[in-house]
Amino acid sequence: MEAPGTENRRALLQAVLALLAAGFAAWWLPQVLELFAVINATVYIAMALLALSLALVWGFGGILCFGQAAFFGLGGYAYAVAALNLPDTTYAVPVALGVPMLAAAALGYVMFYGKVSDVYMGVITLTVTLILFNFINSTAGDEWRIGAAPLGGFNGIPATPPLNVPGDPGTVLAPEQVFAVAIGCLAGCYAICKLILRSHFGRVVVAIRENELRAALLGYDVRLYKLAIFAVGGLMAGLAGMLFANCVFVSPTMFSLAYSGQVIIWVMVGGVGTLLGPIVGAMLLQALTAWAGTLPGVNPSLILGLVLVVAVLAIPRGLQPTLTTLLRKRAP
Amino acid sequence: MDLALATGIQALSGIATLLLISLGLAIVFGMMRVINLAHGEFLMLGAYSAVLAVQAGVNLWVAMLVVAPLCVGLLGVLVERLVIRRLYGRMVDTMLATWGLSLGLVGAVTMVFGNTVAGFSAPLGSVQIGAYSTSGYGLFLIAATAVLLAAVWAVLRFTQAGLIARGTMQNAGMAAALGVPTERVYALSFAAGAAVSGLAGALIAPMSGVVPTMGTAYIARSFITVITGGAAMLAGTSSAAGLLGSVNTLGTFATTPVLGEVLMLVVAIVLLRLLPQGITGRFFRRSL
Amino acid sequence: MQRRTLIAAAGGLAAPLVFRHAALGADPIKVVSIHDASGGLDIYGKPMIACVDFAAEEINAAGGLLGRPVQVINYDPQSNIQLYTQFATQAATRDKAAAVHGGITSASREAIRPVLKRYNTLYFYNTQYEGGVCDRNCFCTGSTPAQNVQRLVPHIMQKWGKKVYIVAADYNYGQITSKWVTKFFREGGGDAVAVDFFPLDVTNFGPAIQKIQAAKPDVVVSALVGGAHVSFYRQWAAAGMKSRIPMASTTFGGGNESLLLSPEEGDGIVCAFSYFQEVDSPVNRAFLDRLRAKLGANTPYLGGELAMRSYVGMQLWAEGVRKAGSIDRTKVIEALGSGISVDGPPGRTTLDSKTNHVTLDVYVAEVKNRGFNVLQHFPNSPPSDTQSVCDLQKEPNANRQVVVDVRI
Amino acid sequence: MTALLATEGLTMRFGGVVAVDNVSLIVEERELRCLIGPNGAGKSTFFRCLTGQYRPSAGRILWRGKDTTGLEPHAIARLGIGIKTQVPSLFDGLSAIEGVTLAVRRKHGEREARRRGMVALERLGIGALAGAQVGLLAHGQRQLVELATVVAPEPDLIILDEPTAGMSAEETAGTAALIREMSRDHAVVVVEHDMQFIRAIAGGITVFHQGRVLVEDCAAKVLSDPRVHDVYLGRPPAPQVVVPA
Repeated sequence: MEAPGTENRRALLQAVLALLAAGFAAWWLPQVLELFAVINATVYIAMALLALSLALVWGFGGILCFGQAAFFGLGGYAYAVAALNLPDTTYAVPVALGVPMLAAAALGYVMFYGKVSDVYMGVITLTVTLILFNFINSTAGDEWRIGAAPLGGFNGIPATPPLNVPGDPGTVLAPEQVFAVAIGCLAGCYAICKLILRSHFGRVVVAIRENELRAALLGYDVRLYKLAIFAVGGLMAGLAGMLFANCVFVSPTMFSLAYSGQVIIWVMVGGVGTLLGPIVGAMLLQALTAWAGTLPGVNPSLILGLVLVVAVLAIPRGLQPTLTTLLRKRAP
Repeated sequence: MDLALATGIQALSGIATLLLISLGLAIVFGMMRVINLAHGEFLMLGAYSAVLAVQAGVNLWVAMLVVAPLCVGLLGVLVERLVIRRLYGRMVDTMLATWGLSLGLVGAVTMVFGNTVAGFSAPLGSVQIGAYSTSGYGLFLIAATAVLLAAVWAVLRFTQAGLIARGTMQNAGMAAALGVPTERVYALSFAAGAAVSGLAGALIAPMSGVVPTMGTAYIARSFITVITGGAAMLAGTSSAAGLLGSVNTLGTFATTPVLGEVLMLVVAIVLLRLLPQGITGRFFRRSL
Repeated sequence: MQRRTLIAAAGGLAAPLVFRHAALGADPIKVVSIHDASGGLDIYGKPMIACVDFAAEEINAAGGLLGRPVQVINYDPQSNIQLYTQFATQAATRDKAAAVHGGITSASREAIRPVLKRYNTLYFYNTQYEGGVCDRNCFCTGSTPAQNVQRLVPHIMQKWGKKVYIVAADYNYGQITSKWVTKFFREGGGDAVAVDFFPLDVTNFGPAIQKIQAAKPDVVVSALVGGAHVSFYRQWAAAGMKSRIPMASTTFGGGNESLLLSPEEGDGIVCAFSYFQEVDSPVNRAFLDRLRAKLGANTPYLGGELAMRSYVGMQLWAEGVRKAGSIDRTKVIEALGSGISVDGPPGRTTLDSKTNHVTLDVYVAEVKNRGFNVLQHFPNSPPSDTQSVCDLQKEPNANRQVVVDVRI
Repeated sequence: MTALLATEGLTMRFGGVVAVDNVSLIVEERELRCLIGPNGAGKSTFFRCLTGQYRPSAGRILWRGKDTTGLEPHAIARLGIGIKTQVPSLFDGLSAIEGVTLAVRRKHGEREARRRGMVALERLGIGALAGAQVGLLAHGQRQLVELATVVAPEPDLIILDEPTAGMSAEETAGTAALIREMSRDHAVVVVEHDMQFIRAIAGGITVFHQGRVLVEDCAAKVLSDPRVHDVYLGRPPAPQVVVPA
């Protein structure tokens, strides 16, 4: 068991490594891939970030949230509305992060201070996502607008202005630059998660996942810690929503059951309780679904469904931990 | 006056539909603490088997009341043997496994039958209530749900099998100690839950389009109804269906269908927050 | 629009169903067609795809364009708007298509129109819609409310009465069309008793039918869209309302709904489109024979104008290329702007240079045992609604959809 | 001098059943008190009222004179009370030292907390287990780790619910010695029904019977009181015999 010093250094090293790898990919990939693949890769990265947010909340906070898509959608819509109303879309970014974080804090307060057991928590988060989906779906009328931004209901907001170079509203980021921003966000959030989990706050959150009563009896306000980690997860999901708004566009489907379910499958297959697993899991499964989409006559959801059933039965702890234990066994 | 009567009928049929689609899930959840997220697809397969049976010339009523529950019940046994049996006690894993199953079933049916809206028109024509006419089939649906609920209650309450099932539900360990083959009880109750879902799917088929993805519209509502209902299987689900069903229908009357739906969901959340153990966590505690 | 699954959305790299025609030597002119072949909107998409392919085949049979064959690349967005955006980007950036024909719901049009403008790819939207798109790069060849609703409303007011109850799909098509219906009823001295909007995945219309009965209108007008909404007509008939309150629709028939419902459920509904398969003209009959000759058993039923407008849209584009003598976007737009017209099965279709919309013939018909019986014919109806809000001559780089201010 | 901990008329009802009936009890600074009584006498319910796991139906709990009735468990712990539950509740996924460090970390920096954690483990003779994952330890070792976790932050009052449950004879004796040593600088309240253990630590004793305090005195008197024997053997207690001082 190394002394804490080395543990912290190892986490710092991993965080820096992640940032370096991201920098390299952000510079090199756009030159290699053609434009269409770059845009698609940005979607994959936004989804991986959404998976990372759930990995943090579920894997480490022990909170199985069926409605992570709610904060994903809120992030996207908050960005779209703010970007349409503000001259420089750079100001829309704090709005796109703040709204989902506050929403997560509010929902967290209702659940954690209400002493709700985890099955009911799953139902409440699922229900909130459904409410948002139904509500946004019914805002097609032109009385539903916030400032200059029509909510557009089922149509979504296709005319969302993309991010522009901060301070210079004129020049809009090209898809390659959005791709670089996305990779930066993913690596940044991964590094932040690593540092959070090394901090005292992160240790208490993990301890709470291990044994909520013992943590309370040591004087830690369990509800506050869970609410905080849930809000951080909400913020990261909102960031993923903002990136999604920049490479596809914002529509009620962001709140749909499909997204909530998808992200749980990715984290589950990737490995609950790890950070890298869900990221890799998200990218692999999206590629698998895309490839399955091209097969004539084969329905992608059939393949995804089978993958999930097999994953639950065969590798309950998920891909990454199973792989690491395999590797460790083989290593001398 | 007859507007009130017609609205009442409409509210009743809203409650009946909600109860019908939730009953199968309640049996499985109530009995085995298993949350079957493929429940929506069991409804869909019930509808499809009824439609196919009718197209194959089987009488409409036989198709709905016999063929559909039989097919989906068999599927239930298969699913329980292959998947659910390995995951007892692991609630989250069962949720995820059945979610995968749901995706798989939707994919399979879409591949085989495509997306077109099959289905058959509702029998029993229309019925006149004062100045309003409503579909006779709607009334039949209300009656059918009542009969089905009474049947399940009677089986659980009066028959030997029902007693064994309730015993296993209360305390599987003790039941096993008394020589009850709990494995078989779980298999049969899962199959029974699936059969009821198949029947429900077939009964609602004439009123709504039969499409591979029809399950998703129902899974969330039945999931919320069962959980809000709380531990007691029948009493909980019926009281929750009664409350949520009427809120949804009356909301739809007063405002728009969307707000009716949102209103119902908000009521469910408030209920879950005030009664963390569901309705029967506090009221009708000792009932079935 | 059943479950709009992300599963499909993450697709994007769908292999194009390439329609190759080897007869002509030179490299083919690529035309991308984006229509839903699966999901809730496949009832509209499949016939449109068949007609686009058929049009290309006829063009190639007549020697292609500028000596080069036309190659149609079909993408299926599976009734999911995310995939529309991704396929439009793929068509513009990877396939470098000469033109894109696609989009069924107004939502999917608004998803790809900005993308195709940003990547300078010519766009044809061949479906009837709510009007008001003012974009030099986008040609709307379907009918708009000023053409179809303006003919439908007087017909049903004269036939059934002045009080209308409107049920519409809850997105911009349904919102705007219901305003037009109300406007024309008011102009005829009638009024809209009430308007109900339904999201696309609603299947339970019980309460709505009850409300309609309570309001006691003279006629119900439906602007419902998609597979799930078909159950409205089924529940309407089940409640025995067919005989009590007549119904008209601005969308029924566009997606072969008449085939999905039994005659008792569908007969008698009155619609207005710029084409019906039962239009009695020699050009139409000849076209149908050629189509059946080619597709045989799986010839789709061309109910409503969607499929036919896709066929005519391809011909208008071809005409533009021939006149411009090149497939360069700006040249073709100028050629199309100089007023091109095509005589086809639905009659004469003339491009209006002010709005990039079309003047076309409109027919009013009623559903009769799974088909249509044409009642009235209005030749040369101009797109007056869009003309009142958009003038591309004065404002060439306009790029928006103007919601026509329908003063109710 | 106000008492460290005092309960006034504390009552806890579950529906019709009165588990704790109007109990008033006082614990002084650095006092060693045992709460004993047959199973179902209300000891554990009383314990859970003290730790905030239950909110009492009536009566008050005072901590150094301040009313703390109905506080959440974490607020009670922050007053300076170390709590060991009947069923050992530990961080199974973490190592022993990580768990103990966490207990102290609320008041000290990372390095200082780790140092105090090691001291607490060594004091209980399980320094060697510092790196071991708690979930994999034997039952007796887990009890010791939990004791270390509770003692490490130097609380003013330690309350233990059946600390020797499932322990061997010499482990029980060892724990008794530990508790005596702990009570030199912390007040300790032990809920127990193991007679040998109580005799070994020999603190003040309060006997619970059917939710009420039957007897409260020093160890010697209580253990020889006939009523205590009756209560333990299930017989109704004989009327109180006044033994001249």
